Formats: sequence, structure tokens, C-alpha cells
Amino acid sequence: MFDSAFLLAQETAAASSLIAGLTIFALAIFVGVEVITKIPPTLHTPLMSGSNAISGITLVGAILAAGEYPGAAKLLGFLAIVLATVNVVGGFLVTHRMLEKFRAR
Amino acid sequence: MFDSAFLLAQETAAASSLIAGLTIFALAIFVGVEVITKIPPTLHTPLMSGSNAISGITLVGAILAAGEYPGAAKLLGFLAIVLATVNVVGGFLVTHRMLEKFRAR
Amino acid sequence: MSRAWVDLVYLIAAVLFILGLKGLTHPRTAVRGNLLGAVAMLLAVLVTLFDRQVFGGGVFGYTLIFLGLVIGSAIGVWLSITIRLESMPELVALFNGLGGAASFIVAGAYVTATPSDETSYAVSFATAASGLIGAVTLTGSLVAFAKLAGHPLLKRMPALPHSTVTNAVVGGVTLLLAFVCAISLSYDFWFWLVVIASLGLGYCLTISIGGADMPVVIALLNSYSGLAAAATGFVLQNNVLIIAGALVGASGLILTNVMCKAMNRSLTNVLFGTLGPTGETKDADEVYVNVKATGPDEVAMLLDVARRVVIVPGYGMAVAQAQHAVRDLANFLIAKGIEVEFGIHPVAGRMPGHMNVLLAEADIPYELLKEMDEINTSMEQTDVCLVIGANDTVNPDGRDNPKSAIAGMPIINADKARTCVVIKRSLSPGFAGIPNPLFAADNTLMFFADGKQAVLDILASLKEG
Amino acid sequence: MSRAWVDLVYLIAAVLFILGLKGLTHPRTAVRGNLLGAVAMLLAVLVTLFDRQVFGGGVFGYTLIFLGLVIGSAIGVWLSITIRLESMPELVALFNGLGGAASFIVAGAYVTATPSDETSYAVSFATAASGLIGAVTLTGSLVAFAKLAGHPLLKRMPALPHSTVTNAVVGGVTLLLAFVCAISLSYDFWFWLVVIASLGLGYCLTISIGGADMPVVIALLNSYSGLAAAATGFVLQNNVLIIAGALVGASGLILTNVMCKAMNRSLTNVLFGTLGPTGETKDADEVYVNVKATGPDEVAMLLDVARRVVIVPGYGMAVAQAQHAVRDLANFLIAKGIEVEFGIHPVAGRMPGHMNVLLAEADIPYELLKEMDEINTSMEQTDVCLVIGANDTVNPDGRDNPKSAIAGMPIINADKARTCVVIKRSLSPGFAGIPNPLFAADNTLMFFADGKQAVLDILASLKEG
Ligand SMILES: NC(=O)c1ccc[n+]([C@@H]2O[C@H](COP(=O)([O-])OP(=O)(O)OC[C@H]3O[C@@H](n4cnc5c(N)ncnc54)[C@H](OP(=O)(O)O)[C@@H]3O)[C@@H](O)[C@H]2O)c1
Ligand SMILES: NC(=O)c1ccc[n+]([C@@H]2O[C@H](COP(=O)([O-])OP(=O)(O)OC[C@H]3O[C@@H](n4cnc5c(N)ncnc54)[C@H](OP(=O)(O)O)[C@@H]3O)[C@@H](O)[C@H]2O)c1
Repeated sequence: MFDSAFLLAQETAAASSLIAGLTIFALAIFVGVEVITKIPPTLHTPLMSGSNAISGITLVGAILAAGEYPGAAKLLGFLAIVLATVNVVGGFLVTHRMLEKFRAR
Repeated sequence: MFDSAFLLAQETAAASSLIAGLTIFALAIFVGVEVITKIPPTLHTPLMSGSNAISGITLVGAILAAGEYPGAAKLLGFLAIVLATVNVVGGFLVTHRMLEKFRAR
Repeated sequence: MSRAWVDLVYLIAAVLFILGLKGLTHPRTAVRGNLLGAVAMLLAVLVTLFDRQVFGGGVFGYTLIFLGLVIGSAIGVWLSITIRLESMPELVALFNGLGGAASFIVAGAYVTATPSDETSYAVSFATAASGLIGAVTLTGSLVAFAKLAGHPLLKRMPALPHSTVTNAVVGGVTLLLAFVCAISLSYDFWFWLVVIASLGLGYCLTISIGGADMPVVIALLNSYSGLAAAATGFVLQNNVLIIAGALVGASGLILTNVMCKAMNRSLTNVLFGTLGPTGETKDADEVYVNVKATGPDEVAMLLDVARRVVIVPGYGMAVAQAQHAVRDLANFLIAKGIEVEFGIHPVAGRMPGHMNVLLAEADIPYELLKEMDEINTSMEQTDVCLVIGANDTVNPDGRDNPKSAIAGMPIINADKARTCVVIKRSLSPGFAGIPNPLFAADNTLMFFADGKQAVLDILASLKEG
Repeated sequence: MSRAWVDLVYLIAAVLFILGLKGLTHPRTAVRGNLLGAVAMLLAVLVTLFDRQVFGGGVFGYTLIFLGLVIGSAIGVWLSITIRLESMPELVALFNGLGGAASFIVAGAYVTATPSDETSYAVSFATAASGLIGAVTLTGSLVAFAKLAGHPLLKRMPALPHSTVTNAVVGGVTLLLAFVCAISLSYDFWFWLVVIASLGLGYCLTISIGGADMPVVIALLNSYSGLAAAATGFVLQNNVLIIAGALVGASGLILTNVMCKAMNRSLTNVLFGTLGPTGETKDADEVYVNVKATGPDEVAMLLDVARRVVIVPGYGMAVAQAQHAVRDLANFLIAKGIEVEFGIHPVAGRMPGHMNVLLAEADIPYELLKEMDEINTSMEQTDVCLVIGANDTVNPDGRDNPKSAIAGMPIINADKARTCVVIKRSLSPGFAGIPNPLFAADNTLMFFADGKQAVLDILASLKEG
């Protein structure tokens, strides 16, 4: 009895935070669409590699996993850190290299 | 002892939901700025009255107050419902009246 | 319904609000945009009625709610139907005030109903903000309303002595109270003190601002009413309030900014400064030595031989309600094969987009309406520029005279047309209160008459000849 | 640090990400925009290191984390320094894959570490989504990478028979597994099944897409990698992952859409369709009956007397690495007082903005680069249009021939210039595989040579004569 009430409360809390997450997701999509449609074709290649670097944000999740979880999950976290870091560091650097050319003038 | 732990947990939960709220607020501001700077001067008067109508969203809060709270708070809720409804209904109608002129052609 | 489902519908409503605003980016989709906003509101209200908490309130609660909705709707419908479109700014000001009031009252209801040991600093901060912003919005908007409507009560309202000092003191006290309210968790008492102080503050801040600056103030108050709603959203932890409030907050700020830029003034200057003839401005007698008056027949002759005519409307066209006459004149000229365009200054009239609304009301196609920068590029190829009730927005001093009170305000270059005809009733100044060298320029003819009558006379003369 | 403080810093990071993307709206602010993004990432990573949960993991956890960061950074730096800019698309594809992989691995770690009775449907749905999207991104990106890099391994990879059927079956099975995983709260096992199936799906979906369509696929996978990160954000209830993921998701989708529009094809057509000569297209022998060849001296003479020259670069300029030579030619002409502009087609080359990157690398001012629509308005007033390694993007069939395989694709009207000179090595077709009537037009001269050599020869001839 207590258990099921507890589970229900847990499910409700999870649902609420799911909706909050969805709200944030929806708003971020709007922001993304509005901002990115303003980016001129000239900069589409750097946009592609730059936004790619941003998608490495999952690195944050990887650090949490490697830090917090026990056993096998920790090692998965480690693996994810390596992969995500390559994505982040490589992505920003390569974009910078490209954009430097644009700034030259 | 238990009480203070409880209060702390409560404060933490409140802080978390505050940050979630701030996140949503910040994203919505971005969306607003991006969308509204695209609105041409021609439509600035309808925008003013239309967005004014939207600010009547506080009506939702008023309904919750009038429904949920006891005593004096309920009556405050009632008062807020009247005021907010004038804002909402009047605002959208007047904007519609104005925009109809634009659609004529 | 459980909270999660309600929240989901709120999310949908928020998305619809955004899509509605996006609809306002084009005249063709604007009506739909506004309707989307209304649907979003309806959705949010309906789902709230089914919220578990409201359900718990029982029959009495529902009775109150429906009563409130009915009364509010009735007043809202009545106001929106009876108002004339020219009184728009007043009405927006009034609605603004009501919205702000509703926001702080809801926060007040929360404070009254919630035992202080069930709250947190996060909430008490939001409550203080809601009380402060909402109450300032209420009285500020009411003053703006009264000023614009020229309400007799206003004449009996005291103008404040030493307004800057008074404002600073009242503002300081209010902020202090708000701070105390925010950090004291038993804030019932403090909250209402904040509200009272803020009501005073709203009054003080707006009472000393010039009537003609009211549009800027209204846009700013519009922004405030949104922020008040958002603050209330933080109190109730309700996301749709936060999102919709933020959208309105952004919208008001952007409009304020647009207006200030078009007048080349800073917001501080509008809120605290004064505007008027500075020592440097020449006085009217000096400027108006060489004014040439004209009448309908001469103007009709000029138009008859013109190949390109630009019409520049201003606040006077709104006062004279001349838009339909102007439409007829424009159509007549177009039918004769003359190229006709309208030059719309961003702050012509008394609201942003004021002229556009009036001209749209008269069914003038919006393709003919050109913005300032665009029309200025072709002004030199224009045979006749017909200025109808505009003054400051065509004052060359804004462009040429760095010492003028309106120096730096971008203008429509009516003086660059081959001939410029200005229709107004007298040589009296416009909103900025300064003389206009355009009226005495060699290529300018003044047609002194009421805007509507003048246009009708020109049209009659054209049809005869 | 407590969760609220960490979340606050995440919020700041999210705002910086958005400001960074806004910086990319102008070349002048783009470098700063990218740096802002990097700072945001650094901030998010740093604050995570201080998170209470990570702190709880102790020294071993920190050791792993730092090891991972160091190894990853080393590889990232090395890759980004050694890569040539022309290999950009491959590199982006590779990074994409790694990002997608990291996302689903994190979700996997969560699944492994969290007892199934502590989870909820909200989370299990997100987990399934993360596994599905992340794994598809990984293998899809690897295939794209291999195809673009022309990796020998690819030749040994089996091309799938009946690809549409296979795709449908694999896709169906994967979706079914994902659904089961989402609704079964003890999902450890199911999750990894979904991952395995999705790895297969990513392979199947991309292996049959033409190598030249890879840019579209990469943009799409870019979007997926963002969505995978967002899904992982839902699993961990971490807002910065959700926001950053959504931004990338939107960006990828918009780029995909831009490319599809510029090729006048639908996304479905790219993903599942085939492109190539249809029965209706004339074959090369028919089209190329009247081709006039030319050499450097004749072209130099033409340029010498021209007043306006438009240079239209294409994929061939990238292959030949001719951008620096082109810069020298353009500078020479400009110094002689000739008006020179570049006409950039949105899908010239193999990535969106490909030409812009190359020309920027060669220090050609971006004011000279005109978009398709703009350059087309002045093509008729152009004396010489110099096409360097472009083919499909200047094929008049896109504009004129409704039966062509590229019918409806907007093109640069090189054929409308007084004289058109095309530099390419042979008459072989471009990406779309169809003949180009431009090459046989009366006002076209073909200069058969490698792009770089041809431009150098023209320049030498100009300097002599
Ligand atoms: N649009 C906005 O959002 C906004 C906001 C704030 C401030 N403002 C200010 O408002 C001003 C607007 O400039 P504006 O050029 O449109 O107008 P204006 O400078 O205010 O001048 C209006 C002119 O219309 C004439 N007029 C009044 N009634 C008339 C009638 N019945 N028939 C014909 N003429 C009539 C008046 O002259 P007579 O009395 O001689 O006829 C007056 O000179 C600017 O200074 C602007 O900064 C605008
Ligand atoms: N940009 C994108 O985002 C994107 C994405 C997907 C697909 N695409 C497709 O890619 C195509 C791009 O069009 P495009 O006009 O740029 O190029 P294209 O149609 O692919 O033609 C490139 C031409 O360059 C020539 N070439 C190759 N190497 C050369 C060299 N070393 N020197 C001189 N010429 C050389 C080739 O002819 P020879 O072999 O005779 O020299 C070829 O005909 C479009 O069909 C577009 O749809 C682009």
C-alpha cells in the first residue's frame, strides 16, 4: 500500500519534470530555428562544425556517469568522456580554424 | 532536527524549481526578442494591443486562486479574474478589430 | 486532472502564443496570429478549470470563477466595441493597468492563503517582484490613460514639486520595502506595504512625464505588465505564466526601444528629462518670414501635371480623421496614371504604427506604404510631396541642425521633393514644440485648413478641372 | 555544490551557447561566437566537476574523468590540426558519430547503474530514444565518413540488396524494440538490444545513399546527434543537455532543408530515392554537338577588354585547390579597374557554404561574394562569366527543361552573360550525372584543363599581353 503510493508519487514527480523538460526543449527549438535561419549561407560550413561541437555537451552527462556510478557504468562513462571530448575539442578547434579565415579581413 | 532537514529539503526543491523557471524565462525572452524584432512597423500597434492581451495570462493564476484558496484569498482571486478577463477579452477583440482592416485586402 | 497533464496543455498554449506572435510578422497572417493567441488563452483557461486544485475548491469556487469570467468578458466586449480606433493608446493603457493589477492581486491571494512556513526565499522574492511591478503598472497605466483621454480628474491631480527628488525618495523606499518583503518569510504584512508604496511610485513616475511621451511610457508599462505576470508565474510555479509574461516583456521593451530610436532620445531622457525649445532653437517669427500660402485649386493643378506623388501623413491626419478622404484622393491620382506612394515615419502619430492602422482602415493597400528609409531614396524624383498633418517627422532641423531640440531624429525628406505641399490648420508647432523650417522653404506651399476638408477640396477641384 | 547552483551555471552556459550561435549570423562576429560556445562548454564541464554527485565518486572517479578528458582532448587537437580544410565534411561526420555514441553510452551507463524500480516511464522513454538516435548517428556517420574519405574498407562493405525492403524491416524491428524498451521498466537488457539494432539501422540507411548526397545526410546526422544529446538530457534530467541538444537539432534540420531546397529535392528523395539520368534526358552526344574549345590567350584577351567579370566557382575549384590562383586573378583584374564579383550557388561544392570557406581561406573579401539571386539580377550586364569547376549549379536545364533530372533546381544564369568561359578537365558530368547544354551554347567557350593550372595560365597570359 505505502509502496504503491510512493511509486505513484514518484511517477507524478517524474511526469512533472518530464513536462518541464519538454517545455525547455520546445523553447530551445524555437530559439534555434529563429537564430539559425538568420545565419547567412557564407557561414553554413562553420555552423555545421560549430553546432556539431555543441552536440558534444553530452560530455557533461559522461562526467556525471564516470563520477557517480559504480562498476561497469563508470567505465562506460569513461568511454563516453573520451568520445565526447574528441567531438568537443576537435569541433571547436576546427571551426575556429575555419572562421579565422573569415576574420582575416 | 527533523524539521530543519525537512525545511532544507524544501528549500532545495524550491531552489531547483526556481532555476528551472529561470531557464524557461530566459529561453522565452530569447524567443520573444527574436520573433518580435521581425515584426514590421506596420503592425506595431496591433502588436502592442495583442501582446497586452497575452499579458492577461495571469487569469490562469487568478482562477487557481479563486478555486483553491479559502476566505479572503478566494475573493482576491475573484477580483483578479474580473480584471484579467477584461484585459484578455478586450485586448484580443480590439486587436482583431484592428487587424481586420489589414486583411481587408 | 493531475498537474502533469495540465502542464502539458500549458505547454501547448505557450507554443501557440509563440506561433501567434510569429503570425504578426506579416499583415496577411496577422489575423490568424491574433486568433492563435486567443485560442492559446482559451486553452490555458479551460484546462485550469479542470485542475485538481480548482476542483478541490468545490461549487462556491466555481461560482466565483464563472461570475468573474462573465463580468470580465462583458466589460471587455463592451469596451472593445465602443472604443474608436483613434483612442487605441488609451485603451491599451487601461488594459495594461488591469493586467498588472490582476498579477499583483493573485500574488496577494497566494500570500494571504499560504502559511509562511510553507514558503521559500525563491517564492518570497518572486512575490515581492510581482507586487512591485504589478502595482507600478496599475497606477502608471491609469495616469497614462487619464492623460491621453484628457480626463478632467487629471487637472485636479497635483503635479509633484521637485519631481526628480520625490521620485528618487519614493523609489528608494519602495525598493527597500520590496527587499525586506523578499527576505522575510513571514511576508503577508510586508507584501501589502510594498503594494501600497508601489502604487504611489507608479503615480509619481508617470505624472510628470509629458502627455506626448505617453506612447513610450505605455510600451514600457506593457513590458511591465508582462514581467508582472511572469513574476506571478514564479510565485505559483506556473510555466505558462512565465513564458507568456516573458514574451510580453520582450515585446514591450523592443517597442520602447524602437520608439526611442526613432525620436533619437534615450529612455532615461523620456522618463526623467524634459523636451522643449532649448535656448539654441530659433523662434517661430525668425523662421517663418517667407511662408507661401496656397489653396485647393493650385494644389490640384500641381497634382494634375505630376508624375510621382508622395503622401506623408502625420498626427494631424489622425486628428482630422482624414484617412478616407486621402484614400479617395490617392485612388483618383492612381487612376490617372500617376505614381502614388505613402511615406510612413516610424513615430508619425502617437503610437508606433499609428498611420498604418489608419490607412489600413481606409483600405489603402499596404504595398503603397513605404518606410522612411525607402521613401527617402526616391524623394528627389518626386514631383509633389503632400504632407498631411505631419510636422516634427518632416522637420529638416532633425537632419541638419545639430543644435535643434530634435537634432539627430531621422526624418522624411519632404523638403527634397520638387514641390512640397503642407496641409495643417496653422503655423502652430507639433509635439516637439519647435518651429519647422520646411514651412518656409522656397519649394514649400502651405495649405491652411483642416486635414479632411483640405483633401476633399483638392479632390473636388481635381474632378472639376 | 548543490544541484541548484550547478543548474544555475548550466543556465548561464545555455545562454552563452545561444549568444554564440547568434554570433555566427555575421562573419565579423563569428569567431567570437564560436569562442563563446567553447567558453559555455568549458563552464558546463567545470561546474560538473564540482557537482555533489561527482564529488561522491571519490578519487577513482576523478582519475577516470581526467584521464578521459586528456585522452579525448589530445585526439581532438591532433585531428583538428592535421586535417586539411577540404576534408571538412568527413571530419564533421566523424565527430558527429562520436557525439552520438557518447550520448547513447551515457544513457547506457544510467541504465546499468540505476535499479529498475527507481525509474519511471518518462525516463525509460527518453532512454530508448537516446539509444535509438545515438546508435543510428554513430554507424550512419561512420558510413558517411568512409564514403567521403573514399576509404578502402568501404569497397569490402556489402551493398544491400533490395535496400528499401531491408531498410523497412530493420527500421520496423528497431522501432518495435525501442517501444518495448520504453514501456518495460526493467529495461537494461532491452536497451542494449535497441542499441545493437540501431547500429544496424544506421548502417543500412546510409550505405545505399549516393556518395554525393552525403552532405545532406551529414547535416541530418548532425541534427540527430543533437537530438541524441537532448534525449540523454531527459534521461539525466539535465537542462543544459536538453537546450544544447535542441539547438543542434534545429540547426541540422535547417541546414538539411536549405540543401534540399537548393537542389529542389525532397528529403525522402535524398534518403530513399535515386538520382540519375531519367529516360527523358538527352544523352551527351546529342547535347555536345557544337562545343568550342579555347585556351589561356583567348580568355586573357576577353578579360582584358571586359568591364564586368563574374567568377562562378564549383566543386572542381575545391578539387583543384585553385582558390589562391583565383584570388590572384581577381586581384589582377580589379587592379586594372575591372568590376569583379563572385557568384556563389548555395550547393556549389559538397557542403553548404563550401565555396565561401575556400574563398575566405584565400582572403577574398566577402563583400565580393554574391548569393545566387543577387548575382542573377546583373548577369545580363556581365561581359565575361568565368565558370571554374562548376557544372550542375550552372546547368540551364534546371531552369528551362522541366523533364530534366534536375528540373526546378535554381541555377546561376552563367549562360546569360555576354561570353561564358567554362574551365574543367573534360566534358564529363558533375554530381547529377547529366549533360550540360551550357557547354554547347553559342556564347560559351570551354577551357579544358585542371582548374588551378588554367587560372595560372590565364593570369600569366594577362600579365604578358
Ligand atoms: N508614433 C509614436 O509612437 C510616437 C510616440 C511618442 C511621441 N511621438 C511624437 O509625435 C510626433 C509625431 O510627429 P508628426 O509629424 O506625426 O506630428 P506632430 O509633429 O505632432 O504634428 C502634428 C501636426 O498636425 C497638425 N494638425 C492637428 N490637427 C489637424 C487637423 N485636424 N488637420 C490638419 N492638421 C492638423 C498640427 O498642426 P496645426 O495645429 O497647425 O493643424 C500639428 O503640427 C513626433 O514628434 C514624435 O516624436 C510619436
Ligand atoms: N554543396 C552542398 O551542400 C551539396 C550537397 C549535396 C549535393 N551537392 C551537389 O553537388 C553539386 C555541386 O555542383 P557544382 O556545380 O559545384 O559541381 P558539380 O556539378 O559536382 O561539377 C563539378 C565539376 O568540376 C569539375 N572538376 C573536377 N575536378 C576538377 C579540377 N581539378 N579542375 C577543374 N575542374 C574539375 C568536374 O568536371 P571534370 O571532371 O570534367 O573536370 C565536374 O563537372 C550539385 O549537383 C549539388 O546538388 C552539393
